[in-house]
Amino acid sequence: MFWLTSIVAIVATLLAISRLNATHALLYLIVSFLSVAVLFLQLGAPFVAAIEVIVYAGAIMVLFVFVIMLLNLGPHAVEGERQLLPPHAWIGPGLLAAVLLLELLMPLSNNQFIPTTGTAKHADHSTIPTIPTEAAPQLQERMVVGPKEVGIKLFSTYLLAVELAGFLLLAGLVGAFHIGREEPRTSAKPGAMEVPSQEGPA
Amino acid sequence: MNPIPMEQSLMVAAMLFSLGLIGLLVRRNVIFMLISIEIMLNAAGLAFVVAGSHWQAADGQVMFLFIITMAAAEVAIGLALVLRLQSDLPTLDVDAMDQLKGGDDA
Amino acid sequence: MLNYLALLPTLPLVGFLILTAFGKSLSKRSVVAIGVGSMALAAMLTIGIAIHFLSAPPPGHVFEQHLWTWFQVGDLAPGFSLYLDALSLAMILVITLVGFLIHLYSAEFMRDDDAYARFFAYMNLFVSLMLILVLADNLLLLYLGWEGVGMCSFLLIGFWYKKPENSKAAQKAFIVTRVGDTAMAIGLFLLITQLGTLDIQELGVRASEKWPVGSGMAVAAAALLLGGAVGKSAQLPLQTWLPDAMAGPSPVSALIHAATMVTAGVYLIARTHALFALAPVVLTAVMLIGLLTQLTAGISAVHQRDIKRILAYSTISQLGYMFFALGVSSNGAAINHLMTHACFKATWFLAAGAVIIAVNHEHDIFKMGGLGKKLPVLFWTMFFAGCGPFFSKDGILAEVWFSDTGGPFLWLLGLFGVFVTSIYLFRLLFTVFLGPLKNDVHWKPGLAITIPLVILATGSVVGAIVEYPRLLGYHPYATGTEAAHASPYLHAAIGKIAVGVALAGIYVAYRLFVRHKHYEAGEVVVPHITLRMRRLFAAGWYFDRAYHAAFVVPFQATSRFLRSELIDRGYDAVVALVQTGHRQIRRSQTGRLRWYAAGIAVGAVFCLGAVLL
Amino acid sequence: MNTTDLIALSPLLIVGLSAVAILLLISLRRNHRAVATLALGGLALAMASIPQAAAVAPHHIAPLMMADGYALFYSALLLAASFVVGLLSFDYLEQRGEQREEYYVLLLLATLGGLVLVGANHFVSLFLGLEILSVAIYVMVAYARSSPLAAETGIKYLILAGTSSAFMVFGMALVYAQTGTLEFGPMAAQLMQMEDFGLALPGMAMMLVGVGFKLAVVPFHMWTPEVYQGAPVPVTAFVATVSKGAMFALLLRFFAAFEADEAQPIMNILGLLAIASMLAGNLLALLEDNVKRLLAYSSIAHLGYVLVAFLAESSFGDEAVTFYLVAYFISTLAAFGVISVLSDGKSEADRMEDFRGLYWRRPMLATLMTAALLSLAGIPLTTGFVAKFAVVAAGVKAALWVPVFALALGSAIGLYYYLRLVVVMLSPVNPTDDSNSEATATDDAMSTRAPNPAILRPKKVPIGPAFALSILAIFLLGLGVLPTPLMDFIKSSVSELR
Repeated sequence: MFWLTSIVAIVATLLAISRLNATHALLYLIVSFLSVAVLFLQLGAPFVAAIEVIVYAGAIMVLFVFVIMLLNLGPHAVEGERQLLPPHAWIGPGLLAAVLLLELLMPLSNNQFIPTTGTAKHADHSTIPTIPTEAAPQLQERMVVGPKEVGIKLFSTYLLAVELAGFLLLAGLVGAFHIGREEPRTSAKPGAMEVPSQEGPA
Repeated sequence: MNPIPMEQSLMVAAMLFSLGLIGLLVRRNVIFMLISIEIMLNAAGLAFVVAGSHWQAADGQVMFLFIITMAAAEVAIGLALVLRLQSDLPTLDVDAMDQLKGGDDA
Repeated sequence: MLNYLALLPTLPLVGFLILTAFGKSLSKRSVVAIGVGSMALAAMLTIGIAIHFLSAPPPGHVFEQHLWTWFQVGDLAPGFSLYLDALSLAMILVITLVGFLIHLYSAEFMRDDDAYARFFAYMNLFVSLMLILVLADNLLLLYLGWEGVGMCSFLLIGFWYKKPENSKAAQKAFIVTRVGDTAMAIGLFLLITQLGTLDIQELGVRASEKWPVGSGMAVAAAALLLGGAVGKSAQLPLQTWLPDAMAGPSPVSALIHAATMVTAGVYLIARTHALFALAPVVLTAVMLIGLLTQLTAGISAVHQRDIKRILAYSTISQLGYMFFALGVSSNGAAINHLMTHACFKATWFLAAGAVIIAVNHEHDIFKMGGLGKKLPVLFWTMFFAGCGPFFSKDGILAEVWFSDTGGPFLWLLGLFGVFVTSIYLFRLLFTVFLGPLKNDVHWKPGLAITIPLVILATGSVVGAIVEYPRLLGYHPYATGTEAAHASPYLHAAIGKIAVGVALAGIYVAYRLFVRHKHYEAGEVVVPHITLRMRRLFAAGWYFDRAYHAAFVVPFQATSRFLRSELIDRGYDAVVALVQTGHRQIRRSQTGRLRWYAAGIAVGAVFCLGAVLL
Repeated sequence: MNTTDLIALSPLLIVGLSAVAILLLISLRRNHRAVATLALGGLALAMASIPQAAAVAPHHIAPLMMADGYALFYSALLLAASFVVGLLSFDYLEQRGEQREEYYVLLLLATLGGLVLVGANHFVSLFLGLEILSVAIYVMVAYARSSPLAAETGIKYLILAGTSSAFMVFGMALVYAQTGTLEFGPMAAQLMQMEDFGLALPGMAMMLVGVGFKLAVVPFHMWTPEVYQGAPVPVTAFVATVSKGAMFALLLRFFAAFEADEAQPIMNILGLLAIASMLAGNLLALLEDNVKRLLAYSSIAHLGYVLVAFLAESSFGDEAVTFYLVAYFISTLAAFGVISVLSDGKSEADRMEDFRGLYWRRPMLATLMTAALLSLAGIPLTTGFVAKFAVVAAGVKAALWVPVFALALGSAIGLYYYLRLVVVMLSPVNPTDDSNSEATATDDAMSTRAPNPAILRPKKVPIGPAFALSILAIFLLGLGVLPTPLMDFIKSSVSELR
């Protein structure tokens, strides 16, 4: 089940980054996000699974779709996109990413993790998870960390962080408003900002 | 529910991350680059949830929420900039955006 | 009076600040009043301090003035503290007195220059920093002055930036001396880590406690300091910047590139002699560097045509003599030569500057001639000033003979240098001033030019008779020479041989360049030496052949070697290397976003790879 | 949240509230002057609240933030830098017909992000602080909407910063997977107990990507010249100082907790990055003709210098880092301040040519610029010298010979291009007859265009920047001559770190 979901996520992502049509890519990306949401469920995190679907696959992707519609990137853009993407363009980045992946997989495959004990769940945030003296049973039933626990944590320990996240969104909001604001070009006041023309390449 | 070993889930996250990186490096269209960054951030979020699930703590999920917050803010600004670029330049090809570079490089 | 010591660097600094802030709005008269006036005050103050110091010596013949602690890093707390002893007294006398005279001269010399205020601002700043350099009681403050004077030198060489080659010269001077400065900075850090202090006196004490003579650390420290000194004083192999530095105005050459800044290296070695004494290898290196520089630069000087380049090579050569003396631990002789040379070379540079103006900016000495009748003051001041340093050089040579590390062979080589010196100096003098008149002279030096020349020439002549450092109570002479002083006749006789050789050189120059003026402009000078040598050694062919083989051929080879400026190429190569590096690495700034993203990815791969390995 | 928490967080709260207050004010009435006053007042008030916060320090606002002397010192530094940037921005924006008011919201938010970052004691606060800072800067660099370069600059910065953030977050996840805690202190304690760092090591390596990007060290540096050049000058000053300073403060705090040799691979990487940055930054700047780009390249080298002191891993090194950052802040702000004042409504004074003969037209500004450049070059009597001295001393003490050697080499190269600009400022101003005789004429295709006459025309420096620049000038030289008080203060502030 886990592997099935993972493979779906990976294949969908691969398709998403390789599609020439932006809308198709977005659809694949949504598939990928949905399968990640399923992974979240399997990992015992139903709350973020829902958030993943609603916010990522929902809201953020809709934003992309809007912009693509605004830009009018229809089928005619596919041909242009094809020209921007010759097959050999994949080689370098592919190799680079492959090396990176290898470097990530290597420590992952031969790493000894601290096995968790059931008590860690109830541990206070500030206490150090204790290393059990004898190897605890690896295959114990995984507990679901549900919305309630997340919520409690969010609004007690991380209250300050939530406020800060508010500021983060505020910055995004103000910024998007300022940059995206439609302004009639003609109304630019005389002496409006104009960075000196750059020296062209010699 | 059968526990999923952390190593394997992290490997999936690493693969998604690498795919995002490939997308970022290969695509020349700004929108695809933004999408690729979303993939990478999502992979990082997945890794956090995996780790949180391993430690049976809500911290991983909390972190995921903040990551999604940041992704939203970033996408909003990024797309606004894309709109601006589209009206300035006829193309979204990032390689065409090289007004800013050294004056005399070879 | 001694308590006003801190005022000494302050006066020119104030001049600099006023000239910088209000320079544009001041009339030329006020600029002179401030620029020269501040120097006059400093010079008077110095005289006052000197009189006080000599008449009522402070305890231990050392006066220290602690102003404030600069900063404290760890247990290191360098201060703004001034240290006055006989050595620094000698230096401040040179700097302020010679400096004042050169300022006075500049008041007339630079009158027609638009950037009058800027010139005096730089000059005042230079003097201030130079005073800080010699009065510093710790190496860090000294380094401040060291870097500062280097910067002023850079600005003043490039003063007439309208000609691109002047700017190139300024850059070259800057880059080449940077090599030495970097070595010196590393040396300072070595001293900090090893000895935990930069106080010069304390360094000497701790070094001799901690390091045995000849220990690796002592050698390293001394060698690194020597690197700085070699760069600053234009010694082999970092000498190539000085001839090009003549692009600056003549007073600049006189003040910075003859009298003061270039002697900072000599001062540094004399000041930190305690360290060098622990590293005999380095002292030998100092001696050899001095000897080689002195010979090669002297030979080069004979082959120059540009009046200022002759003087530049001459300066390098004379500085070589000072290093020579330092190398045999004869600091007294070195400082004595430093002081007379300062008077002598300042005179010559100033007079040369006047000559250049008088002959309408001609630099080639073979396009001048017979100026002695038109400009007698210049001729006679140069003539007398030129005699002075031979006597101080005698002192050095005698010390070399008697010192433990020197000996008759080195003495002989030094003696040959004296011969060369007198040839190139009097070649210049005779060619320019004697013979038939070749130039129209529409210009006569005024009082502001003549007075400094006369005073400086007098200083040089007096230096021939009096040993200035001894007068000031500075007489560390080479070991072994004290014994020699027991037999003063021998000492004097050795010295007089040098004078004799010098006179012989003058005679040769006279024969070559006055009596037999066959050469025409543009012809290489060397063959004529052989020609004249043939007449000189009237006995005929054997000598001449031998001479030609042993002497002229190496001469020509050396001069060809030096003229092709092989060492120069080396530095050009360094510059080219850096610039190529710049261009190559700059290609990475393509302006392409994906390329930059790839940079980040490569960095990530690198970071991950590094922790996995 | 109790009262003590609030007092300890007061600088943060005041900055945040000011941002909200500005938004309210904008919704009522758009008035540039009022908004700017409010923003500057907020920053000043935040600064004024630091002594109060210091009274309760060290205070741990569990679990996210730490309000100790170290955090408060850096908070004061960031607030002061933002204040200067604000002063510069007002006149800069005043000359340009843009919607100017939102800028101050972003400025305050970015500062807030920086404040969070310097106090961060936890991955969550680290992440949020970093992102608030980044997101605000994305917009600030692209703020000049009518500039043709703005959008390009913005998108470049956004994509690269986003990428580096992704790396950083992934790294954090790995560290968390290994240690099970997000808080620095327990994390370090946890790792110390283990035989090796396991996944935490690759995790930290990936976090370095994010850190390195913000600090702009090689090879994460390539955005710097572009963003410096394309962004409005005050924003460039902000990116060069606040963003980098905050990140460095965080780096120092994070690694101060680790003492064991297990973190050595990370230190080795940082050492290599430092060396590469010192050499590449200086080489890149060597013949650059755009002053903003030149300062960008030089900043790459400067962060390399700071890293040398950081690598010393001693409290002496921490002091050197802090003092160097202060000196770097002062010098950089002064340099950009001069550029900002010289820029007029139409163009930015960022070409070498614009500085030709500045000394003879606007001596005060040119002198300040010279002092700033000399300080960056580390010439004695400027604060930059003392700072560089402290850094080298720290490096030498820790026997970091290779980095120290690279530092010396880099400084030697660096002096050249700083003095090159100084010489240009001293050159005469008639470009017609000496276009080829520029004091440091390079064989590169130098622009021979005349400087913008408006830049050279003496005009009165507005009161805001004049105030800012005079303060900077006083510190620039004052700390060069008498740095001891600040050094003592830094010593007492950073002592709690290790």
